[in-house]
Amino acid sequence: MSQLRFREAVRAAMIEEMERDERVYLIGEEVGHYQGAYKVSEGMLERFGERRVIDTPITESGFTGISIGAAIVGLRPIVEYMTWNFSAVAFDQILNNAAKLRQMSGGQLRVPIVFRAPNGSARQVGSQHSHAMEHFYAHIPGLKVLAPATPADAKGLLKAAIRDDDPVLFMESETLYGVKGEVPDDPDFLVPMGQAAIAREGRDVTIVAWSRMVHVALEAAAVLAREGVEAEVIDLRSLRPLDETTIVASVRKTHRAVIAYEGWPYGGVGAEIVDRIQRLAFDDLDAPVLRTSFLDVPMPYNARLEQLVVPQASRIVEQVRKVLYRA
Amino acid sequence: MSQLRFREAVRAAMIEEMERDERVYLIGEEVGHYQGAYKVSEGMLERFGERRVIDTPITESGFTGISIGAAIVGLRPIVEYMTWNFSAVAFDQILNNAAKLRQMSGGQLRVPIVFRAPNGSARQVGSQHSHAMEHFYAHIPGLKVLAPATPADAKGLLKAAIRDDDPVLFMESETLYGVKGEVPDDPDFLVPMGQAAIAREGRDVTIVAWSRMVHVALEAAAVLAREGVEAEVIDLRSLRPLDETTIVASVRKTHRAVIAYEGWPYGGVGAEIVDRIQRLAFDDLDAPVLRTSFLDVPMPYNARLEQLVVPQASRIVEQVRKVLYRA
Amino acid sequence: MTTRPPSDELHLELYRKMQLVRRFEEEAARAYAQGKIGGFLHLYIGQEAIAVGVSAALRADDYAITTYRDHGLALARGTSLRAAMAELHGKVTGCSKGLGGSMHFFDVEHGMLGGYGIVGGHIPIAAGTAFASKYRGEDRVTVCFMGEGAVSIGDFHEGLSLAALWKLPIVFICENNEYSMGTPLSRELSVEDVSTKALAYGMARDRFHCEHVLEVRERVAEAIERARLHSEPTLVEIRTYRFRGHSMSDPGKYRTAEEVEERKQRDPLPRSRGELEARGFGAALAALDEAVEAEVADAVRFAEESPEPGPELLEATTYSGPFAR
Amino acid sequence: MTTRPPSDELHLELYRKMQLVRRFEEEAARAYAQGKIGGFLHLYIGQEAIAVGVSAALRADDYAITTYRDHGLALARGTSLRAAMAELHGKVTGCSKGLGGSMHFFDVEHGMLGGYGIVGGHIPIAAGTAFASKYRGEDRVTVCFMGEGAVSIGDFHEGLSLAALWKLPIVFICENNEYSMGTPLSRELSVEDVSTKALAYGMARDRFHCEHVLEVRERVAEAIERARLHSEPTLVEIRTYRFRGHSMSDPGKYRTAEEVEERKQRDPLPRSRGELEARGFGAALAALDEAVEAEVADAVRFAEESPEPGPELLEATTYSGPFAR
Ligand SMILES: Cc1ncc(C[n+]2csc(CCOP(=O)(O)OP(=O)(O)O)c2C)c(N)n1
Ligand SMILES: Cc1ncc(C[n+]2csc(CCOP(=O)(O)OP(=O)(O)O)c2C)c(N)n1
Ligand SMILES: [Mg+2]
Ligand SMILES: [Mg+2]
Repeated sequence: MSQLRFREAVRAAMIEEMERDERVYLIGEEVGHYQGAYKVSEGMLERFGERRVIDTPITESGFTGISIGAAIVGLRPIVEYMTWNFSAVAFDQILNNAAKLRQMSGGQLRVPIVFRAPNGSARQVGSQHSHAMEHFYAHIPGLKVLAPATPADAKGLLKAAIRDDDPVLFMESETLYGVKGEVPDDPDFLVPMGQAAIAREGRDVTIVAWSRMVHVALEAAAVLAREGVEAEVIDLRSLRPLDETTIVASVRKTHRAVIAYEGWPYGGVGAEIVDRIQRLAFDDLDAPVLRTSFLDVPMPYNARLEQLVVPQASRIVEQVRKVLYRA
Repeated sequence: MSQLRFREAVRAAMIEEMERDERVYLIGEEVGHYQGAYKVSEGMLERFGERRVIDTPITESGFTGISIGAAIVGLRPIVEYMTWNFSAVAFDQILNNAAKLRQMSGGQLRVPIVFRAPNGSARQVGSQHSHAMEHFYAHIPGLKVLAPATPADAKGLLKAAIRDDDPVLFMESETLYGVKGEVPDDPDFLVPMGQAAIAREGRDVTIVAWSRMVHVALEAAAVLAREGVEAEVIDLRSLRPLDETTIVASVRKTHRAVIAYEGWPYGGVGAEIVDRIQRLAFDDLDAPVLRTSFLDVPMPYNARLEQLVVPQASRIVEQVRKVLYRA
Repeated sequence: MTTRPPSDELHLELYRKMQLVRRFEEEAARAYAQGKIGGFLHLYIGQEAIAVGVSAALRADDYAITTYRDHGLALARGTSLRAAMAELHGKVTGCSKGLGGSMHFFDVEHGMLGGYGIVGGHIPIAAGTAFASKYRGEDRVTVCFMGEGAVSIGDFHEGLSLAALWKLPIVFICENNEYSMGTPLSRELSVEDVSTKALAYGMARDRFHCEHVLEVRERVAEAIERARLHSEPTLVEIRTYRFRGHSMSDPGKYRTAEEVEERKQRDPLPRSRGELEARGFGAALAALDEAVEAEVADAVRFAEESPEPGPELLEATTYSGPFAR
Repeated sequence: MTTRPPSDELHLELYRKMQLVRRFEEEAARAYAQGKIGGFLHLYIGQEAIAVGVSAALRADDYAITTYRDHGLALARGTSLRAAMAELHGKVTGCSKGLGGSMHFFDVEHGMLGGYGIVGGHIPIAAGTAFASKYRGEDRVTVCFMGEGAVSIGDFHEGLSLAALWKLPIVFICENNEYSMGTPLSRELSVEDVSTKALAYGMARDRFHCEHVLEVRERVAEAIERARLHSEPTLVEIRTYRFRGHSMSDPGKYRTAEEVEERKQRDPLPRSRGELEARGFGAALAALDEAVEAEVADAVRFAEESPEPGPELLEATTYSGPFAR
């Protein structure tokens, strides 16, 4: 075990897998000489050289496509976007090539590739730089989408993603990069995709969250505990595959659920989880499932308005009170 | 009233609005000299000339951005994609500029623009040409998304969209273009956005559908009627804004709902509707809300497999039986 | 029987391939008209000398990638007529198991890395296969075909920018058939000479009319050598013409019958036939043609009799590993 | 007081604007360090002569659009320091009501159509404003600024392709400051001369070093005239240098202190000051500088004292009409 920050855990996963497998390389803007826009890849250029740590011009669609091309002939690229926002210009490559090439080719091809970047809100970076992009990508069959909340999960899931033969989208968070945690040193420590973790046990209500919002949900749970409400917090870790078994088991116990995440309310991963709960635990539900998400507007720059748009613990608490009919 | 095909109704809406308002123009691939890839704009070049009916090179991001630029300085473009699939290469323009410019500018700008194209499955056009793109776009605040099922609604909604000061995405369907219906001739006939229509009244179950699937839902309702089940079919017409009032009123009456549409199951508009029903009509529901959508795979070319992936009336009937606990 | 000079041998073989592609597509068109093939069908008729000539300059382990107009390239690279025709019929014996269809021929074994439906989208993919070859220190080359309609789109620019910056072993072949669906060059490009785009990237370029399959092979061989020996990309523009509509559903009203007729006079396929006849290979040609007919007929029969893919393929081809729902 | 020759008058005015931008940003940097401004802050320090020189060549009703590095252009076009500083502070009195922030300055009244955060994404938008001018038969011109980091991305290519094909009245100004974040030209572009990109579009081009604000104005005026009179686009590459990091959070380790120092020697702002001093305007300059200081101080005070935007703005700025949920 080592104490690592989230960014170091991500880096450790990449380094270990690159040491292990010559076919793995890292590509993206400023990943090399600059040491990463958020210092995630610090030191990697020195360690692996320009052949395997590759700085790109600003050509997201280009280097995404290039890496998909490299993947179908046997390499195992890790593509870093400076942030997930910029994947929007590579959307077609992800939708039409990464997700489809295996099926279009009748199963001849595999696309072992990882796309990773910070996602969601940062601090006051405004309208065009605050997207929660998992809501677009989890919709697409052929892709897998991960969103860990802790350094250990970041490392274990990223290693699993790099070893996976399918395209995996890996959501980090600028605001999590500094978070510290215990991380196993075992080079074969993997966290399997599609398994949620119980971040806090409870019996009164289930709060489902992922990535940064797990920490906010835990804050909310602490507040609720003071009111005598024991919330169970599920850290999804993986959005596609989605661990509906763990969610449903928890709701069967608590009979109530709130989903807390970054992203807009219309559709998306949050609505999918609502659907699964009402479909698979209909008779166990004592209240409608509620959500706490971004408000339904583009992200404003002003700090106070931003805080209003982004879910806070207090908003989760409110929703929990509602599903407990205590509002 | 005139008997018009769907494509003629779309054309009539464009022609009337272009006659009415000099600022409206039509732009896209093959909209002019070729008379439209699906003949929607037939005759329009001759009528309005090259200034207002503009053929483009294959540059979806380019002509999308150009039209957004033209819209913020006062024109009112209608952008035709050859199909909605190709909007994926313009995704960033729609997400980051069309939807955001008003808010980023503190409300100084408006973006009066219509994007329109055939959407969803056609027949055996395969993996990259069969997307139901509304599921990506309806997620985004700042956009409106329409998906009419009849020629009259196509005309009335498109005219409303062209007169609207916000960006509107208008979903047509290749397989609907030939469908005929009565269409009002009144040049001020508008169908307001955000109002669903009851395509068929019923008391036993609510089927919510849009675009082409309304017709399939009606087929299913006919089959169910023979079994003594009276299904109410709601033709949403507008996905964002979504007429939750009509949906909820229907479910309050029927206590059961099935949502039928093209698109993948994870998230999307379907999951959003499930969420609204369980949230707003929780106590009225006698069964979980179920959905009939594409199977969760890219679209295969083989005709039989395609039919398996695309929702058929029989699959809707099955889901209805399930919510009636008759399965 | 005396041995033929190698150049004639090659020419006969390339003639055979062109004829194979032509006759394959004519039969495909017929099957389409009979409703036995669905979806889009984009014929390559008129352009065969390009895929065939280029493929003749490639090594078997080189990579090739193209657009939805992909039958010619697959057949030129060695995909069996059976697998190709079965794919059009949506059969599981097809080169993409009937899941891809006309626009998405894949045959990895023959270095055919696919037909792609989004204009320009395959250009970075192609650059990526060249990137992989360079990464591994192999001397494989990638050839990437595109229509002239693709050169205005973003992915063309990004693919070529990166290929030039990183000196990737790739040859970009722009098949300039003067029309992008119904749009003529004049409404598509401010500079009709597509090869000038190479100047922006400092990339080597070439440009010629497709008149003879052997010339195609020779000219493109230079670019392939540049890629193989020096790991440098080239943009090659080849002017050509498609004799049929953009796809089967295109009536092609944007061109006059005279224009099409005039171009058919310059069809490289009969030109090769004529030359070979003049060199005394009449009998050989007749035998070749007959063999081609038999092969095409066999492919049609095979396709019609083949089974369809089963539903179990759907999830298994969506993910390699366990299904992610 | 005698009247000054118009050229000196102009030079003094452009000096004042450059000084205004410089001092505005220095104060913004200070406020940022104090935590009064959040998010990203990309300073334009070193490049002021470009926005100021170009704006001086524009008519008031012309359109201008740029990237996230947008303070200089807004101020050069006439946005008040108060509105600019308030925007950085996220106040409702800001030019984008505090909703946009540093990267998204908008001031429609002054023809400042915005700062955009997605590299290249604003280039088609700019072309669209030029399209609208041509559509309406107006003789307005659009200028579109971008960094050299933008020229490899798809939207650059599509925007320029269409502007050339449709002969739009636009001037594309590439501010080549040699770095795209930490990436130097050599790792970005296979051809370092950005203006060569114009060859691919058959577009007029120009290229020069930003040494003097008056030269910028003159050179760009030619391109603006080409747009205004002939509705023809131009790509102008202006070599320049930013003295600060990419944004406030960039320590700028990729350049040596000597390199930066050397470039500061060629800073056009003190050059203008020196020339004007030599021409005897010492007193006038002192007065100008003082006025600038007062204006900047006033702007800071104004920004600090202004109210924040209220939540009622959120939905009202998402849709013009009724909210669509
Ligand atoms: C991004 C995108 N936009 C539009 C289309 C529709 N489309 C398919 S082929 C085509 C014309 C392409 O012309 P060209 O590149 O010259 O190739 P050719 O068909 O002549 O071989 C168009 C517009 C598409 N497939 N992808
Ligand atoms: C599509 C996209 N990719 C990445 C980024 C992140 N990013 C912001 S500015 C920048 C560098 C731009 O450099 P350049 O165009 O030279 O402009 P400069 O900052 O030098 O003015 C990058 C990579 C972005 N904003 N958009
Ligand atoms: Mg063509
Ligand atoms: Mg730069």
